[in-house]
Amino acid sequence: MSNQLLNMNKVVSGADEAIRDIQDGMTLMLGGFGLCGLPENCITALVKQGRKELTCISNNAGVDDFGIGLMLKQRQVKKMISSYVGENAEFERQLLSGELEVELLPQGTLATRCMAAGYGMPAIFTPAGVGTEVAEGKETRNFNGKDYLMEMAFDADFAIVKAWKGDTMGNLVYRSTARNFNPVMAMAGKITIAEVEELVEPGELDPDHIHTPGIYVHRIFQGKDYEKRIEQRTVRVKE
Amino acid sequence: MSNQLLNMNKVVSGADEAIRDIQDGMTLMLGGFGLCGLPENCITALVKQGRKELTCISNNAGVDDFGIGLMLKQRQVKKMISSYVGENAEFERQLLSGELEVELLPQGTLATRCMAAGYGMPAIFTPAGVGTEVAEGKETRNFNGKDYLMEMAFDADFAIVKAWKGDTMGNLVYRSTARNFNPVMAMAGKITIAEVEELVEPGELDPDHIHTPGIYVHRIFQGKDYEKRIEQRTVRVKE
Amino acid sequence: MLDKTGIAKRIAKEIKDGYYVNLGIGIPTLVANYIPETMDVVLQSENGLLGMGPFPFEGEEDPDVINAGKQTITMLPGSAIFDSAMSFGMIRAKKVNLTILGAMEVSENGDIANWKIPGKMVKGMGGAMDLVASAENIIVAMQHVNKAGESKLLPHCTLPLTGVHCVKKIVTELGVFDVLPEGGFKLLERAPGVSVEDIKNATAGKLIVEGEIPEIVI
Amino acid sequence: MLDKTGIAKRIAKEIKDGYYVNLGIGIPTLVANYIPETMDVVLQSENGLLGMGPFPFEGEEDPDVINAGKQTITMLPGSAIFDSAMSFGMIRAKKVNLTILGAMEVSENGDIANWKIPGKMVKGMGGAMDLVASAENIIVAMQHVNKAGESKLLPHCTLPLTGVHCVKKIVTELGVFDVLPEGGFKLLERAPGVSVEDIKNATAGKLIVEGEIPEIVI
Repeated sequence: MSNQLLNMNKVVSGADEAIRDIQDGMTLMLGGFGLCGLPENCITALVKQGRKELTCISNNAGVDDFGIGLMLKQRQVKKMISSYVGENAEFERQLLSGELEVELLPQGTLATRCMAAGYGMPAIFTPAGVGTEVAEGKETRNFNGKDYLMEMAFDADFAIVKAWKGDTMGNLVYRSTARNFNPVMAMAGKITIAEVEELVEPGELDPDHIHTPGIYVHRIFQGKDYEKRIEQRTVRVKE
Repeated sequence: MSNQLLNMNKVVSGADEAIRDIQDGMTLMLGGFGLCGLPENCITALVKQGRKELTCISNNAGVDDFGIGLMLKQRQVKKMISSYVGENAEFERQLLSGELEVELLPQGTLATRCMAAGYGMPAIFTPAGVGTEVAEGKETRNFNGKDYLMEMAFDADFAIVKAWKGDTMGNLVYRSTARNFNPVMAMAGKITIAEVEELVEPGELDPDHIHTPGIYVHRIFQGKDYEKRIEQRTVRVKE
Repeated sequence: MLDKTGIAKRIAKEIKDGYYVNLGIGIPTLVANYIPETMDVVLQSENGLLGMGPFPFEGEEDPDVINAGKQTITMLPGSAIFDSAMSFGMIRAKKVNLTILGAMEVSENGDIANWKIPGKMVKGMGGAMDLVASAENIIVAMQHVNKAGESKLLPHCTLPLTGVHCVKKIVTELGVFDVLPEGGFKLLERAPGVSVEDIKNATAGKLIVEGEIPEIVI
Repeated sequence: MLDKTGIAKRIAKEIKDGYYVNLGIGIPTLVANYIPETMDVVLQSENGLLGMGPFPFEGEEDPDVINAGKQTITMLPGSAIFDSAMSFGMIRAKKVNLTILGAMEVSENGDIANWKIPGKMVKGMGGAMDLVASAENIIVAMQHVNKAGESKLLPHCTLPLTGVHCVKKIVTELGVFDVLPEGGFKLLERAPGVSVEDIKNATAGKLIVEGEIPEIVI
């Protein structure tokens, strides 16, 4: 064994470099649930870059002034593939005017179609949506007396995710419910970009605690100025 | 919110109690790869309990005097479903004499059929085994120009796994490559039994580092006298 | 008649010790407040958490710790975090014992509609279709009639479906109903001050009334 | 003629900077010793490890740290552990750039047989079927002829197959061969002291020789 130290360096200078080769018309996966665990730096860079006709696979569509909402405002998005797109007036306007195409999928179907891509499975079966309009045009198949829809693995040009910590080899660790769709999307991109709150050297992350092995990640950088906006601030009063 | 402290106690006294209701003819999944990450206490208890006609789903079949080899010696196993069964003379004897039935599957197929059960997916597609005798009797399907076999989720009465640490609610953490098949089998049993080297209270494991959430685990106990036998001791000499 | 709190309290009685429960947005969320202290119940939030706790104290909100309704929450000792694929994996594998959610309509064969009104802005089904298609045990918490005064317990749903043949039980402000496998809403309990006649008048689907119907006790 | 070390050294030249590589048991395992120091290569072990290091020093063996050959190994800084489903997930998703494995037979259309001899005890395919069915880039390291002196590079495999149309390159003690998409073993390099004639005589499948064939440089 010759290589005693792994140094597969995937570090890029920042969001602009990470997304440099995204082109008009591409399909992007964007991690996060609501405004939690969003790749904020990359979204800012995407808005600045100004590519058009993008298809975005993301559980939600952000709000008017945060998250994918910022890209919608600039009319960069041709199509959203999501499970829930509430709380966004500009989104609603574009949808009703026909400027924006939306494909709504059950949340589990969305997640599992990402996982399927990352696990090299061309299709999966799920009962979600059987007997509903989600089933239209899809193959239904009965196993053990229960009907399932066959849903295809996603095919995304880029997956853009946000992790808590990552090392220069692309290994990622997420924090709390900011994990959500990020690991399944990280596995699923032809090119996967990870932005992290803290970038560390190989060996600083415990191998047992890595959520996304670096093999799935192509570019990584330490993001800055995370706003981490809260969508629904709910609290209780100390008694 | 009324319950401020979770206390869903799944602790049993030990291996004997954990496996008490396993019956002749049942299907068991047993975690581990080679002799690494084996549920040693449960295997000892299964040998003592002496149930017969068992179907065992396990990547390997142990060696003559350790692991599932001990159950084979007692002729408790009717059928092994494995990917590799080498290094076991008694196994070979029973197989050649027709006492033991063996179904050999690609290792990834074995793992993914476990995962499918734990993820409520009745079947998965894999290219492994296309054009080989593994494909016999199975549906082949072409996606995007490539052939895949449809493989069914396993249906196991019990999954028996070994983790490093676990809490009383059944949350599990594995150590190094002793993880292997354990998490995917833990998800897949109708009843899942986990033996751990160290049993801790809820809250002692970092929620971000739990590999198997307790919802998948029904019984847990702290095992004892782990031998952790090494199958191939390979070392280098300090220069 | 029950108010929302009453509906939540009555549903809380359906929860058993040791249950893993998924609570939808709205009345179902309130149910968490009425689970008896003596019971060990773990709440699943489909964005990737088992062991959801109460809202944080003011100033202790963590933007990385939210529930499926995007509300800031806390995590109880013994919690586990996982990704969205595993979250719906455990839902599909029926590891979640009980799902409680709201509905716009339920049909007498257990179909449910709760995500889309044609002509209105559609926000999406979120995890609802996965939950109703997978859960063994689904309780619907809803008002018995809509704002126009029309029954929401129908022979057939008129709105786009969320799932078919899945609802097992319904709790409304008027009563508690089993949805029978062979079809029909079987009246189990009446809300205080509500007569069987009142319930018949408010129920468009097939209502089954057998024997004396006790009043709800909460 | 190359010895086993020679075969391993020649295969090491196929590895590129930044590759994730899966090495099978036997000669392929030796390849790890000849990857240039300057190259960043990560070894995947399909039992659930990226970043496999050398054998441990005596006395430092950890029974929880093994490779797919069940040998005690070490983990390099930057390693990651994962379960068997994810391990084969990343293999199927073609994230592993190169797979090197042994074989009993390879056919001129890229079929491989390496797991079963009828009439003999069958130990199983392990992860080989997954690897050959998934990898974009498969190199076979093997002896050119079997113990009976028969060619292992055949028109058709005679043994039960491990995978079809998958082998891209073969390195034997006699030479280096591309397996052409349209069928046939294209001779790329000869081992030192081996003539094209020697190779022709040892190759039962269709051998393609074009122009001057250089000697292997290692």
